[in-house]
Amino acid sequence: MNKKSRRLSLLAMAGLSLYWVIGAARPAQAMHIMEGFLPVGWAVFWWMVALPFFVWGVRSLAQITQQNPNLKLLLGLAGAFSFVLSALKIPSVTGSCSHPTGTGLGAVLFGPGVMTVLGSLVLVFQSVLLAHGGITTLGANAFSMAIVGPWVAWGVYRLFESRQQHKIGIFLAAALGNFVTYLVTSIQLALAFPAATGGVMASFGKFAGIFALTQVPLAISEGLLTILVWNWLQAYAQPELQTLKSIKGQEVVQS
Amino acid sequence: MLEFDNIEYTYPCNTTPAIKNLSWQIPVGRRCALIGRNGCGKTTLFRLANGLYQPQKGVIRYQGKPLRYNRKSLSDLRQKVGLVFQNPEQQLVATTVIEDISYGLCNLGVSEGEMRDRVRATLADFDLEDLAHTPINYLSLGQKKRVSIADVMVLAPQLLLLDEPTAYLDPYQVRQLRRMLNQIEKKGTTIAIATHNLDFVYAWANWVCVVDRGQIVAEDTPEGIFRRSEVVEGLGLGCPLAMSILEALHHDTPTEQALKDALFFQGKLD
Amino acid sequence: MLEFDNIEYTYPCNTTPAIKNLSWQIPVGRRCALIGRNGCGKTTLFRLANGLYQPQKGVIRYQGKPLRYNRKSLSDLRQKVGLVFQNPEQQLVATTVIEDISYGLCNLGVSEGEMRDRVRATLADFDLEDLAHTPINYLSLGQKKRVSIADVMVLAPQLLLLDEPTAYLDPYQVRQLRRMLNQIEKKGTTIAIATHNLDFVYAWANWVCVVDRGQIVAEDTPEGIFRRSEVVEGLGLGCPLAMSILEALHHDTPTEQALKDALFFQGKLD
Amino acid sequence: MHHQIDSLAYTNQLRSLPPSHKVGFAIALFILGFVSPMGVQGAIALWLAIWIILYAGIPAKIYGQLLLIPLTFWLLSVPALILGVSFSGNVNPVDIAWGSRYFYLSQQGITQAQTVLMRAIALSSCLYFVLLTTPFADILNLLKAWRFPTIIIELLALMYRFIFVLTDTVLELVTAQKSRLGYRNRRSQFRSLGIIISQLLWRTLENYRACSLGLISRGFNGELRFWSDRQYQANPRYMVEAIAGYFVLLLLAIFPYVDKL
Repeated sequence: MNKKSRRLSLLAMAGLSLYWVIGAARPAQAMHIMEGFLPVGWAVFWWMVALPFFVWGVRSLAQITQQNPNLKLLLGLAGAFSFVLSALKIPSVTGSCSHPTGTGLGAVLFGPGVMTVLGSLVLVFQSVLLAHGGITTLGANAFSMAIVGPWVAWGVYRLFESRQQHKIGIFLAAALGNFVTYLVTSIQLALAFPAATGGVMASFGKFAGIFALTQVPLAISEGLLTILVWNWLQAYAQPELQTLKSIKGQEVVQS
Repeated sequence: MLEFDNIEYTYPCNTTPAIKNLSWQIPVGRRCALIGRNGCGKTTLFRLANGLYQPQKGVIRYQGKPLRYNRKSLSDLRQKVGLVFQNPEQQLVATTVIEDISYGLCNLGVSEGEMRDRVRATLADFDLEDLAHTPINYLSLGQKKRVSIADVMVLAPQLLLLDEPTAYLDPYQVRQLRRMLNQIEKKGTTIAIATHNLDFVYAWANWVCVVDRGQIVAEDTPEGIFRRSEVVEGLGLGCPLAMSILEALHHDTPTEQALKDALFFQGKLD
Repeated sequence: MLEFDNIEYTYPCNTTPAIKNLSWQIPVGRRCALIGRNGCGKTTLFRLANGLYQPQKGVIRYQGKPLRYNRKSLSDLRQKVGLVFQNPEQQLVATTVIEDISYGLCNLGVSEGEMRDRVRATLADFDLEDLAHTPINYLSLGQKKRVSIADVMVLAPQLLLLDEPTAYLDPYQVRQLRRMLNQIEKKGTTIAIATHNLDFVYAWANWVCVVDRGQIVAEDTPEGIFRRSEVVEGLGLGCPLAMSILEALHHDTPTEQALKDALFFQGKLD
Repeated sequence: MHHQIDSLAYTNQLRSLPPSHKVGFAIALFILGFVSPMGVQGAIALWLAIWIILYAGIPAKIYGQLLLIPLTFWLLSVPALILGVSFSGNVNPVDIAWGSRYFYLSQQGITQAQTVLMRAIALSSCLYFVLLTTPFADILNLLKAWRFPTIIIELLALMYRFIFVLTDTVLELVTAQKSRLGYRNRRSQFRSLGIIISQLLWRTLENYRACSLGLISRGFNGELRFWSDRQYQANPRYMVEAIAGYFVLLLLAIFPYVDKL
């Protein structure tokens, strides 16, 4: 009996590992908590946390576009750009392919406040057009992807920019923007599903550990790729970067 | 050279196939033109020939060998079969002219010396030397078109496919294009184009294939094709003006010289 | 109707003006075509006419009154002078066809009833009723082109400017376009187009203006224009085939009927 | 990158039903699915599968593929949910030791995994029902009727339109790169993608310049307003089934609680 159940347990774990390997083969949207995953309490909680940021972002956008209505079009296009960017497949350093978050590049190009709104709308389109993520989990996903990610990326970029280390700044902004998104998602899952022994911390360790294998190499890839893009933009797209300053510049004036 | 055997291809998310039961061979050494309505499958056909799409049914053979869809075979095929896209805006992928032309060779991983020679020779062939370091975004449309052809020719393909080469070009640039095609042909590359420009077809091609709803419905010399009413009227393509006039006056010997002069006049800047 | 008086316009960041010392009047009631090399200033000219750019020198007059660049006058001008862009992808902004057509009227703030009448009538005119609620993304290119013209015609302009209307279209769609233009003209709208398609110019226009380096260098009937060697050779535009043949055979009466038949045949699907 | 869901939504057989009915139905089921026991959640998923496959005519294969997405995410998180680690020694006899650590299957975790799976399937079904039967233009009109802030609706409309334009651009660029031997190895993958993203941004701004001229030339005055007279037809048969079915599910959901009283 003892031996039998021990074997059963081993078998179950082997099966689980297999599941996980299969799952890891398509980690495409691992960073979006799927519809229905969070219990009611946590779904509502994250909505409540994300909403003030979103409302603040929308209000500042409304003010910007009132002064310069043409920027609506620019914002709509910037949002479409962010969506298409996040739907690209990038090679990860481990060999698999996955999607970038684009929060780092977006935050640096459009500013973190604008990215909060655009990122949330991108999440809406990801669920509408690609069936990734969901409505109840939109609050939680927006908090990690459209709020924490862009602000961390922006902060890191500004820190290094002030020290004239643009390239390191861009790399870290993109890589950390991606990495932090994943950390926050792991925390959110851990809070919703604390382990029986060890509680939230143990659970966080498990979720973070599982996603780390796919996400850390991906964060590095996104950082490297963003440097390539940034070099190109600096060399050949100065007028375009000036155009984008029109949304960022006004946002700074607002805040 | 390149042979389609009973090919069927349906785009993802579509229900009706874009190409259906198509068997066709690209005629070697001929100037071949594909004509047909917008959406008839011309572009799809060219992309199948370049290995960009994988047919759901049938086999594509290159020099007798069936095409396999692995990285190695596709890369071999794409060196031999070059494809110039309709919109140069969507084909130029690098930053400056010289980088764009070297893109294909970089991917092949040729040596530094060979790279320099081949890129320089191509720049000279296409009269792009002065523009070598110009950023792509600052080129005019005609220049972009020239670069997009040079991009492909640097790989020295045996077969060059051009999708709507005259689109966006002004009449002067169309004549330049014709000169370019003549030069390319002299080097032994077979050329096939897909186009709506029937006058260009009549002036340039000596073999015409008509595509309709994903099938090759007719192929013949230009004179043969445009004499068929199912092509001219049925598909609504019409007949090149030069030909319909030549036809109408065919038995009228005294005026034929005048007509030929007029036709020659048309291309006199060649 | 619309009059340019000694206009000069330089794009921001450029040093050479795109339009220079240009004085010109759009001929009312004529079918006017602007021809010229890529980059000669045709598009700029149309955008100046629509009030999208403000000239650095000179005055544009609409019905004798100089144009002022404030919201009110511009909005009035744009109702009277409609502009259809070359690339419909960059003109259509709404989600569905009916929404896109209603956009101009929404900006004018017309009443619900008038909105319904005018939008529905325009849908019917352009044969778009079945597509009314189709998302723009699912239209074919020819359909998008039709919608982009309907977008402007719903405002009932007195003058309609079309930039490269035949670009992207196949021969059948070009004939459809010609039918559309004929209908629009019957309602009393003056039409001017800018194009490279000389056969289209010869077949459709009765007044041709040649643009070169930001200036109108010649204007005349098509026959007059294409007889001038500085246009045909100097600018490298060439001459429409139909005309050069007609010219070459002009004194040869017995064959003229046959020729005319051939020309008629060309347009018989109209 | 092919927007299959959107094209199905625009061609499905329930397209002419009033969007408020469809969305209202889905929201009602959504709330029920969130709080009801597993059996009812399973019933919701099955019932909606009938609506989606039989009534809306969505191919079963495609719907199955869509359901695989939440399933994959679930599979990915299952180990974290049910595998426990203990440093304090054997909790029960079936544990496996690895150094000083003991791995065990947590009973609480297994229950949690089951609950989450059923809830995710039920709620995803509700979401997919809306996505597959209601075109985006209809959803926008609904948001307008519900008085969402104008700026959000305008941005959503613009994004929707330009996502398609930019997707086409990217697909063309990738195809062009492939045709010139791009993506042969990791290095060329990185290089090619860097170019794509840069070009995409450049074209995004190019589109911005061209489109703002297009908008202005049709009298843009600061607001993007559109008009539509789309008519919908309510279908009594579907309404009866929706309401009756919902009541049955509701009774099943509250039955256990009634029992306890």
